[in-house]
Amino acid sequence: MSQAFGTEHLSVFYGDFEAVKGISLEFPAQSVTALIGPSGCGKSTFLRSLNRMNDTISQARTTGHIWMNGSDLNDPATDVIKLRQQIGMVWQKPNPFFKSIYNNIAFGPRYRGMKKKKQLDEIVENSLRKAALWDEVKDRLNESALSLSGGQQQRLCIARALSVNPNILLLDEPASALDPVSTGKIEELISELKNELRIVIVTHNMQQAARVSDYTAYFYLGKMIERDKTDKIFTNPENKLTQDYISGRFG
Amino acid sequence: MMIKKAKRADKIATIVICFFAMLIVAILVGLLGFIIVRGLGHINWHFLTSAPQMIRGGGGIGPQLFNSVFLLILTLIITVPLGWGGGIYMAEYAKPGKITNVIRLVVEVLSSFPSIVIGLFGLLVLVNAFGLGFSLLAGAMALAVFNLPLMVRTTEQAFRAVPKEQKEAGYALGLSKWKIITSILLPVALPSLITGTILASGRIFGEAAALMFTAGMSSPPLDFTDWNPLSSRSPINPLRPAETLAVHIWKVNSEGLAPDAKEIAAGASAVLVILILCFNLGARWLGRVAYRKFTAAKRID
Amino acid sequence: MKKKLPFMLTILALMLTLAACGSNNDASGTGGSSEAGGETESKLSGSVLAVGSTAMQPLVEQVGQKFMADDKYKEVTVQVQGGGSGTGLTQVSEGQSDIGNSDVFGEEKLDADKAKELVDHQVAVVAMTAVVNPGVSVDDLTKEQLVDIFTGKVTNWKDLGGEDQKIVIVNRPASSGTRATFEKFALGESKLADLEGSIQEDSSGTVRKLVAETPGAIGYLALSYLDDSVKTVKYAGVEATVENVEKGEYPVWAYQHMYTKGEPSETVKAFLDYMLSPEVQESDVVELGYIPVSGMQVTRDAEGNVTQK
Amino acid sequence: MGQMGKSTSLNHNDMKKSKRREKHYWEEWVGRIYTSICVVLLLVVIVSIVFFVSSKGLATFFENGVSLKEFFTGRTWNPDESFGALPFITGSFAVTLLAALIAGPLGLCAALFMTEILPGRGKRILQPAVELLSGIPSVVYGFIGLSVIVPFIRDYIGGQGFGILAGCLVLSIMILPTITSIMADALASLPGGLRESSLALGATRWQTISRVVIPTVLPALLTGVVLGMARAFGEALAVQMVIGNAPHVPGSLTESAATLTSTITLSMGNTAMGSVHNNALWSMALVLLLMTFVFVILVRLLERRNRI
Repeated sequence: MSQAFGTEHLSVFYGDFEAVKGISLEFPAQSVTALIGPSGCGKSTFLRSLNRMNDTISQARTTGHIWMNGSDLNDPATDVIKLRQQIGMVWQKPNPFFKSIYNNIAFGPRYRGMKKKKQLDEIVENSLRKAALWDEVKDRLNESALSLSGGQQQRLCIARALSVNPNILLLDEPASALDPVSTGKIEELISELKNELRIVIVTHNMQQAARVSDYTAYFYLGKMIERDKTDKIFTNPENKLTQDYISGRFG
Repeated sequence: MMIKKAKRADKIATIVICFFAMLIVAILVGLLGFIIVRGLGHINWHFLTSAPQMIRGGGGIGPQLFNSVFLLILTLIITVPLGWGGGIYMAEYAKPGKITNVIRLVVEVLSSFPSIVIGLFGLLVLVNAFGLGFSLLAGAMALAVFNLPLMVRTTEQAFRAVPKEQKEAGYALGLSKWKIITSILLPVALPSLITGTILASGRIFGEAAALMFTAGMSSPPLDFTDWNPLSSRSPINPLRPAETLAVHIWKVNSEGLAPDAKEIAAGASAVLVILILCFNLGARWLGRVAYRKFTAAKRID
Repeated sequence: MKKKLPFMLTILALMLTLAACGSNNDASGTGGSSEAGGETESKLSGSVLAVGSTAMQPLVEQVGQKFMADDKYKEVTVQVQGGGSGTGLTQVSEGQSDIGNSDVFGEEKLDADKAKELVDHQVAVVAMTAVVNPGVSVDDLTKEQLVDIFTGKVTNWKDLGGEDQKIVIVNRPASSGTRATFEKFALGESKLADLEGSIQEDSSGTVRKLVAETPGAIGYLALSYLDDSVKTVKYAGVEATVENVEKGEYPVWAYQHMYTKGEPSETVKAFLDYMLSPEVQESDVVELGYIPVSGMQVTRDAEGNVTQK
Repeated sequence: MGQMGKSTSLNHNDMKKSKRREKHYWEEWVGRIYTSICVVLLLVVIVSIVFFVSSKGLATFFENGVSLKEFFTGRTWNPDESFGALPFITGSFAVTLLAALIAGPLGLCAALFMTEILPGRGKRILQPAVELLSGIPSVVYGFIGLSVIVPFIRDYIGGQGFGILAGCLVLSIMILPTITSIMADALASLPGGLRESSLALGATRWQTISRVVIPTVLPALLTGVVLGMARAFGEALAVQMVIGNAPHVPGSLTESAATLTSTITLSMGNTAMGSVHNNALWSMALVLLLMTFVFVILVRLLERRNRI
């Protein structure tokens, strides 16, 4: 399962404004990479270009390469939909479908041709267990997903992403809209999932980055300043800019 | 001294605003009261079901009522797919820019076209050029043209009102855009779509100018037992002429020879207004119920 | 370009369908029944489409329903549309309908060559009389007095022997056949200008309602629309009765024309003959306030010169 | 805890667009074609209406030789002789402007009542009332006008009862819903903070409304009025019944007049297709069409200035 996944000189332009400037970053297998930096530094834009979600914004343009074991995901010939089926994504604001809990999870597999009920039930249970939500919802699977709390909804979104068995999971500030208890549950979840799939997480919360990630990259004004093992970054980073940000002198 | 003057001005303004607001309610109650009271006396089962009479009294509006409802169904069959399709294009597929603005401008122009112009266009194109003759189909297509802009606009607004995150979630799950539109966005937009469609039906039901030259001003005797759509006597043959309730009101009040023409017109107007009342209240109630069903969660926003 | 392809494709497909529809209209346009069974009268089938004058619509529609109810013509459907004499004449001359109902001669509306193609079937006579608001005391007007009123020379009833009351004219629009007939035969004028402040309504029902409600109002109505809400006025001493019209003493009348383009097809001919049959002329025509053509002792042609039958 | 089948390894060709199209490719294609058809059909219909109306409308000037000057400035309308359509154009404008003058303030009061004075209960009373007004068909409005408004004007205000006054009264009730709902939306879309800050400065509610609320949403309010006028300009049946239909510039508001739509409704049926009179009526329909464009462009200009 150890396939190379990383970017090479990746840039993202909104019209003629270059939000992300030529970033090359490699994501090792079974690891969590955290992207930190002041708001507006392009870390979320970078994350969104990995599964080409920027394509849905009409004026955005992505150049450079995203290598996934030899094939460049950014190549126009790549089938974007097949690509996105390999990469799951979760946002800051939980966005479950306006459907029941069961259907939220079963929607992906059913779309991919999984018709047998028994198999679907198994996937739903499997995904909810992985998202540590199974015990809380196992007897009200047919209730509307909107009846769950914020933390539960976010874990439901994670379960939904896992239901199609992606290889990579992108998290865009998954816990910043949640209470501390739910945030704790999400962080536990991330560290458990990492042995199954590669995780890239964007966060404002440096303690969270330190707790969950193996590698950390510091972004500033669209450029990647420094990328290293997490404890290296948070004890003595090479670059002075990273040092200032970590010690909270600015940003 | 200045404050007292300002306070007095505020009081006067409030009174004036409340007066005019109540005046509008009074106008409405007066109008509805006038129409319904004047017509109610004449409405009975016989009136609602029997065929109209040329000279003798006691004519009914049976066929006309059926024509109005059947024409509404035909029009919706044409308008809903086209209107929803057009609305989805404008909301989801149209790239913001010159062309989309031009399309939106042109659609808006069509929405304020006088219906008499659309009726005449129907006569020229649908009745004569397309050879449909005076028929329900020609009338339904003319009404569809008259109603499409409204449907496109309500659909576009309904789809734009769906939270953007739903679409993002769909994309990230690797769904095609059309799957996202039909299975994720549509169910959420459905309540306001249905309300918009029902309100549009109210307008279709009350339309007369566009129909005079397309669906015609007379309807052959209907044989309610014969349901094969091809025979010209059957009620559901879309190629037969059909005078709707609104057109009948116009015709009876202008050319009516029957002694009770005035009462027939009053009764028909009352029936028409009552039905439109049900449309409006139904749309409002359905919208509330659907909205409550959807956001069943305790989420109070 | 890939994105534009579906868009282009749909435009092309649409053009084709539009063209296809456009071309086949002449095929199905002629409503006339071509497959009329030849053997016996009773085998007739197909449809008859009559379009035109709203004034004639009640009569033709009632006779149509009786025609369809008659088991000899059970297979035939008669469809009567309104729209006005102009629409009727245009639709029949363009072959869009089998019969064009008109209350004026074709020559008055269509240009000469088109009018020549039409075959006239005069099915009834409609007489018109001037009516006034019941509050007006005048009950007899000479031709000159009527001309003075409708040309605006006289504007108050006291100049015509009535009370001091302003005259309110309730007229028809310039394009209406009823008005053309009234102006031609009651006033001996043609194409009178519309007067300032005159009210115009195309439908007889509304004219009757307005004359009945507006003090000092004068208008003109077909006999079939007369009721006690309006007061009829004698035309130079002659009462507008059926006998006077038939004898030719009361000149203000016009034929109800049912035009066909060339000789009518069999089914259409059957309907027109049925229309002229005594069974219709004596009952429906009279019942609806028209005068049977058979009863007329005088005839009149498009130019208006009367000949004793 | 079985895995849902071995996760497919991501080899190169797997990601390329395989020749045999995937299900989602066809889905996408169907979606794009279907929606494109709908929009293309809509545009074709609009273009053909404009084409038909203008081809017949312009025939008056090109084939029948009626001069544009006579049509737009001539005051006498006597078909086959003179085709001065000025009386109808003035009639249409007069009725529309007066209706807007009545319905505008009335609509503003209703909108203010719903959003400022009594937001909760006010909205529940007035909103359905206004929507029901828009539900009543124009045929019924016409007959109410004929049997209530015209006699009322004739008895209490004098004149014939018919005319511009009757027309604009009927029209103002008909366009009231359009104006009120657009104004209410505009007022509701105002950022809340604006009101609170003005009230916090000690301004009375009316000062807040007149000095803060209305000026900021003025363009949107005017949009409502313009759309109302567009609807009034195109109304046919209801106006024809109460306007009197005399083809002259009326001397007073209560004298029989005529509008473009009333004349079209009255005579289109009686004139033979292709005759000069018929073409002149189509020219009037063309004027109606052009006015619709003018109104919509006016709304666009207003919307551009309404950048809150």
